[in-house]
Amino acid sequence: MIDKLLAEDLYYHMVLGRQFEYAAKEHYMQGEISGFLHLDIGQEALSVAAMKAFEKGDVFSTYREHIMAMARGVSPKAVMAELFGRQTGVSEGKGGSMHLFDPSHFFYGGDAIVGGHIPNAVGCAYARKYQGNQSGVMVVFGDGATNGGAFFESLNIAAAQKLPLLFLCENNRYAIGTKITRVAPFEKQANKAEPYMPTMEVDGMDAIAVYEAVQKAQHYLEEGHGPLFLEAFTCRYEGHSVADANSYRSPQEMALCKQQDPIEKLKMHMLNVLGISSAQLETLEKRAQAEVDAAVNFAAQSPQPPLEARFDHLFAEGGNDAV
Amino acid sequence: MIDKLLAEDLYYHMVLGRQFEYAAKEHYMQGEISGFLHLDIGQEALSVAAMKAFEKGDVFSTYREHIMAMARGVSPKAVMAELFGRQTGVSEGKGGSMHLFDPSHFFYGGDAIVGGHIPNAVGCAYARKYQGNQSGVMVVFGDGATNGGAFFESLNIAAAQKLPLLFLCENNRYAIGTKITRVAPFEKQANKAEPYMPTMEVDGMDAIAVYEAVQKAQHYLEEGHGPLFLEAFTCRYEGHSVADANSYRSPQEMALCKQQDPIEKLKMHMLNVLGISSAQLETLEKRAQAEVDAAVNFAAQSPQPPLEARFDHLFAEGGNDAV
Amino acid sequence: MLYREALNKALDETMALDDNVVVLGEDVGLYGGSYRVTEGLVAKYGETRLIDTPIAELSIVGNAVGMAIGGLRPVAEIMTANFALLAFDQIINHMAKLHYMSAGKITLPMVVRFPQGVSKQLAAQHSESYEQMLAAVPGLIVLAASDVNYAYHALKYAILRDDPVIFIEHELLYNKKGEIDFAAKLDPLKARVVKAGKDVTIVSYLKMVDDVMKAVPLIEEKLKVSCEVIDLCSLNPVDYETLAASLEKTGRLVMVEEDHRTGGYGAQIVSWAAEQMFYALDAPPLRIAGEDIPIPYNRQLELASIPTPESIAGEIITWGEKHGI
Amino acid sequence: MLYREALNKALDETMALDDNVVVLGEDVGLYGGSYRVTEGLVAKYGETRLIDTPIAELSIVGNAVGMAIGGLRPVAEIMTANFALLAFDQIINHMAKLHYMSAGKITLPMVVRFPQGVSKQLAAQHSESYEQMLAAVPGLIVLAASDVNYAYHALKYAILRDDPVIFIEHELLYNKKGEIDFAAKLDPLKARVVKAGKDVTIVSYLKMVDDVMKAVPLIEEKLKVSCEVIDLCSLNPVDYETLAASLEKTGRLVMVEEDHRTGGYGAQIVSWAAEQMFYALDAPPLRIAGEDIPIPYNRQLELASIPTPESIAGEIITWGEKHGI
Ligand SMILES: Cc1ncc(C[n+]2csc(CCOP(=O)(O)OP(=O)(O)O)c2C)c(N)n1
Ligand SMILES: Cc1ncc(C[n+]2csc(CCOP(=O)(O)OP(=O)(O)O)c2C)c(N)n1
Ligand SMILES: [Mg+2]
Ligand SMILES: [Mg+2]
Repeated sequence: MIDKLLAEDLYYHMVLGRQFEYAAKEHYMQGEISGFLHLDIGQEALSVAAMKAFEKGDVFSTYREHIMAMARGVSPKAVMAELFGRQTGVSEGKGGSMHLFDPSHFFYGGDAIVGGHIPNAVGCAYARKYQGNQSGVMVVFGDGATNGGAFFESLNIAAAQKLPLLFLCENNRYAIGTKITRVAPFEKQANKAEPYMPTMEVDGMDAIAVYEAVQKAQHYLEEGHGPLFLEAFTCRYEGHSVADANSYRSPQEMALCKQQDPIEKLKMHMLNVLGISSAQLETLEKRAQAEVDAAVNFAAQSPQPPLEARFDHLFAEGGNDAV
Repeated sequence: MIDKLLAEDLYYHMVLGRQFEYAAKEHYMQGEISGFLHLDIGQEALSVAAMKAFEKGDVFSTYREHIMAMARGVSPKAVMAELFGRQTGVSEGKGGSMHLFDPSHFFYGGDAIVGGHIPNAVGCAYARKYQGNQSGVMVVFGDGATNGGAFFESLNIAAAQKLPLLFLCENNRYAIGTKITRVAPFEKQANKAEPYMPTMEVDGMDAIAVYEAVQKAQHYLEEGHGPLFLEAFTCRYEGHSVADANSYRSPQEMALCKQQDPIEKLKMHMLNVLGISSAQLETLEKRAQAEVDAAVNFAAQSPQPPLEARFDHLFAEGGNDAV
Repeated sequence: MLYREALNKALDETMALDDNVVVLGEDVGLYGGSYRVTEGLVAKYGETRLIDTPIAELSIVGNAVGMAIGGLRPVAEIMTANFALLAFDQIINHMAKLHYMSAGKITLPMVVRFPQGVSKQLAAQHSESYEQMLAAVPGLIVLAASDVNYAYHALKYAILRDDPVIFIEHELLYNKKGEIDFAAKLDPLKARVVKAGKDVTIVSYLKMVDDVMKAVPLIEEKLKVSCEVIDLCSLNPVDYETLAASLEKTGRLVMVEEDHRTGGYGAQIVSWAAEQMFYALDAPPLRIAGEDIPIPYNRQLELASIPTPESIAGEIITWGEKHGI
Repeated sequence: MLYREALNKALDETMALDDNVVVLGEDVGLYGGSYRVTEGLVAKYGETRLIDTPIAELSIVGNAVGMAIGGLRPVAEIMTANFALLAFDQIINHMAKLHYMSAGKITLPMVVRFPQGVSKQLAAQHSESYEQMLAAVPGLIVLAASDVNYAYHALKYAILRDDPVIFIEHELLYNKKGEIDFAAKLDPLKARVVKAGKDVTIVSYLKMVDDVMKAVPLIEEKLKVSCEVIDLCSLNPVDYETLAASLEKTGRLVMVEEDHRTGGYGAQIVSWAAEQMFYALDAPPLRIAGEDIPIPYNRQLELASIPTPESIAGEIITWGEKHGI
């Protein structure tokens, strides 16, 4: 059950996430951030609640991962500084928006190859099982990834080996401009997992539902039953990346999708069911905004990495001298 | 329904196939044939009956394709000469056992990358649909191929595009020494196709059953319903290739599997149901043996390709001069 | 006309000419292509000829191979070269080999378009160049389009030729301006002398041709030399004749490429010159290439990882002074 | 001891040393490996450490990356190099880049074993070599084992090193005999002077080292020279120091490789020599390599497509005579 404290935590991170994304967009427009910037606005419920619920396990994600990384515990400063490409960024300016990694928070990316991280998550789940670690692994991917070989091979292997792996499909129905039903024979991608493992579906715009579903999933993994598939339907409010004009979705479609706003939904629940006051919510919102402002300041004032830093981290052993 | 004439044709090609494979093995031992030689002994029912039933369509197959090529209409001489690496071989000595191609018989390989030909079959099915050709495409692959990304992507695309494509899985339960149930969560690989298309199962050791199933499948394709999956359980009698000692299967398992010999089964049906005399069968057997002997003679007496032939066929246009 | 418009025009004209030409790839249809190369074509030719595929690069190329077997002339688009690694089995084991292995029985008239290179801060998984791998595969024609005119003529040639062609584009060139010379009889397999000169031969291709041209005035001024600039255009086969003629004249070779130095494509050109033009060379050849590191996100680090007009000029001037050129 | 036994021993010892070492691949467990490299190990270490995988190369490497992230030291076997093309995305976009992109936060102690090369009549889809592609990828260590002693020491080194290593084996070497020098402190990143000499430096690696050594007596007799034969051992990084020292002495370079000539790995070595050792070279370098064609099945065509001891001797003698060596 979701108590006040948890609801506040979810709300705080969702608001933080959204403000963070808007700030990132703004600084992209101003030229401080470059490359591909994929905003997660509209999908905060999934990104925050899944991470919070899966606290004990390992997580692998995609290039649309700012909010997830922060919900995992990575500081907004380190994320924003990475977007700015600064030395203080979580990947020291080498990775950028699509490549946030923080093993200290069991967060392993940030991968820019659609579906490419899924086999990595399978391997990590193998390691965890081998080590007798019961918390399991969660891999987050989009509907677009469910058409690629990497995804399918992973379903089969995870099932054959009974690995503690939660497949979390964030189905926002689009891969850039291509609607999922144009390139797959159905809208529900959980169908594809059916031969291999139990599947669940959840409203990805409902933070509490997501939290409960992922929590249930983690228990299932802990009990050693093998992998599980969870599909969450969501909606991204922005274009695929900041460079995408989003012209393939009608205003009507966008309006419909925004009616289910995940932050509003959680807010209503907190006000009406949990009895949290709007003043309390406002406090959280302000704290989030302050954190984002601080992150932007931090990023803007952080140094560029020195040019020689580009030769660092090619190898772990002996640095560059080893080779 | 299978009439006498058709039964005789199937029987002839199955016996021809088996004798051909034994002859190939013998000449491999004598060093006339080299490389990887994958014998199809035990699986003749599937290889012959599926090809005969799918006569009008295009076929893509694997490296275990000698018998299929011959059932398609490629002459045993051209196949044996290819195994011998001779100029007169169906691929002029460039391809060998694993790479028999004959577009004049709508037979497109002969591919040595497990699963690699499946996306090609999908593309060909697209072309056929585009051209308004209703006969469709059949792609044959082993149980081992059903774990690879190429296979899965193909299921999804064929279903999304409603392509006239028959997926024919030859499930002999082994990929080299690995039993399918050790690397997939179930024995029946048709399960994997279930979300995408109708599936059928057939006894791959029963030529008549295979014939009827594939014929039904072709009608289904012709009617424009989209793809179909047919799984045939078979048993290969030999090792994976001539180089494989087959030590991972017990004598009991082998004995059990040989009890269902496809040639014996068809023979019994012909004798007992169709009223064909054993003398007639013997005539067919002798004709097959003569054909195999002739093929071996032809191959042995055929010239080696000239050394300069290795530069031919790099490009279609302008030969080597174009580049 | 823009480079991407020239590509669009080449597609449009060949599609109009031959119903067998079909285009497939991610977002090539309704969306118009992520670099807008296929814009407007779906309206003209419909969804059966502008095929929006799922994100499945292995299948994109694998299906194209099958379409070609089935009699079509597919033009496959890989959204960005890095993703093509997922299709390397189809490109190398199938597309490049089926014609040869079948002794010519199977013919594959097909093109795979490859936007590649370091764009702007796309980081290591979106910034690579694979010509060194692809030009080393027997059975593939590999073309690299550095300007509008070549892009147009070469893409038409690639589509109409009965062989598998890898068609490389650079992501920073899509908005490059230029004119198409419709009257010209351009042979896409021949190298192009972009600028004639007599003292130093600078060989390059794709976007680096522009960067070399920007560097040339400074080099000529500082070293008091005249540079001959050659755009290879076809990376396999290579037009060694044009290179040889230039080296006979200049005696000095500089090879410029954007890709990582170690094992980069330029090594082939320089090693050829060392073997075949040894006695013509008056100075050690110079290779200018990217650093041997994954491309970092930070803009300054990124730019420091690849040749720029400034670094090209700088390296050539230092080299020239050292060797008394 | 055989080469494959030396590899087996290296696996066995590292597995005994460290529970985190696991082996994965097709038929590596119960079957013992298609070239018998993993024979007997499953009996000792069980099926959780000798992992039989499905035929899914992308996953084999992709899972190994994840295992390494999870704290294991995976050794992945690709049955034959050609199939590795299916895993190129994982090798190049993930295995080679995650350490760098994460600024060192992710460490990948892992090995991918690569049996490759022209064996005997396996035809074009089973005969390739990919060192030219892999040695060009920043972030990978690429080793090539030409003999028993190196195979043993280098594989142990590869497994115990905290970085991603591509470990190349040649399919025709598995039954090669040799001794392991257990006392030796071998540095797997250093090139090995197989035979000292003073007139011609012949550089090679993998199986070609043996073929070169077979050719040397004839060359030395015909040309009246003494050859220095160098086995590169590590293809990336390259031990240029050893090469430079040899070239300073001999002034002549021959590079021998089995792979196709155009864009082959040897181009990197020859281009390096042309750039860095130009004034030391007394004759044009010579590259000996395979033909630019897919490998044909027919034995005579196959042999004519790659260097053999006879063709190596022949080419070097012709070259030597032409250049007055
Ligand atoms: C293998 C690969 N192919 C193509 C791309 C280009 N690309 C980046 S994101 C994307 C769409 C992914 O859609 P989806 O998986 O649904 O995730 P979403 O963006 O909706 O979160 C594509 C095609 C890529 N990064 N990797
Ligand atoms: C991509 C790829 N990986 C591995 C191999 C090596 N290999 C050849 S056949 C084979 C087993 C295939 O088994 P299956 O698909 O069941 O076909 P069967 O041999 O039983 O007919 C393997 C692993 C290959 N040829 N291609
Ligand atoms: Mg999506
Ligand atoms: Mg099988």
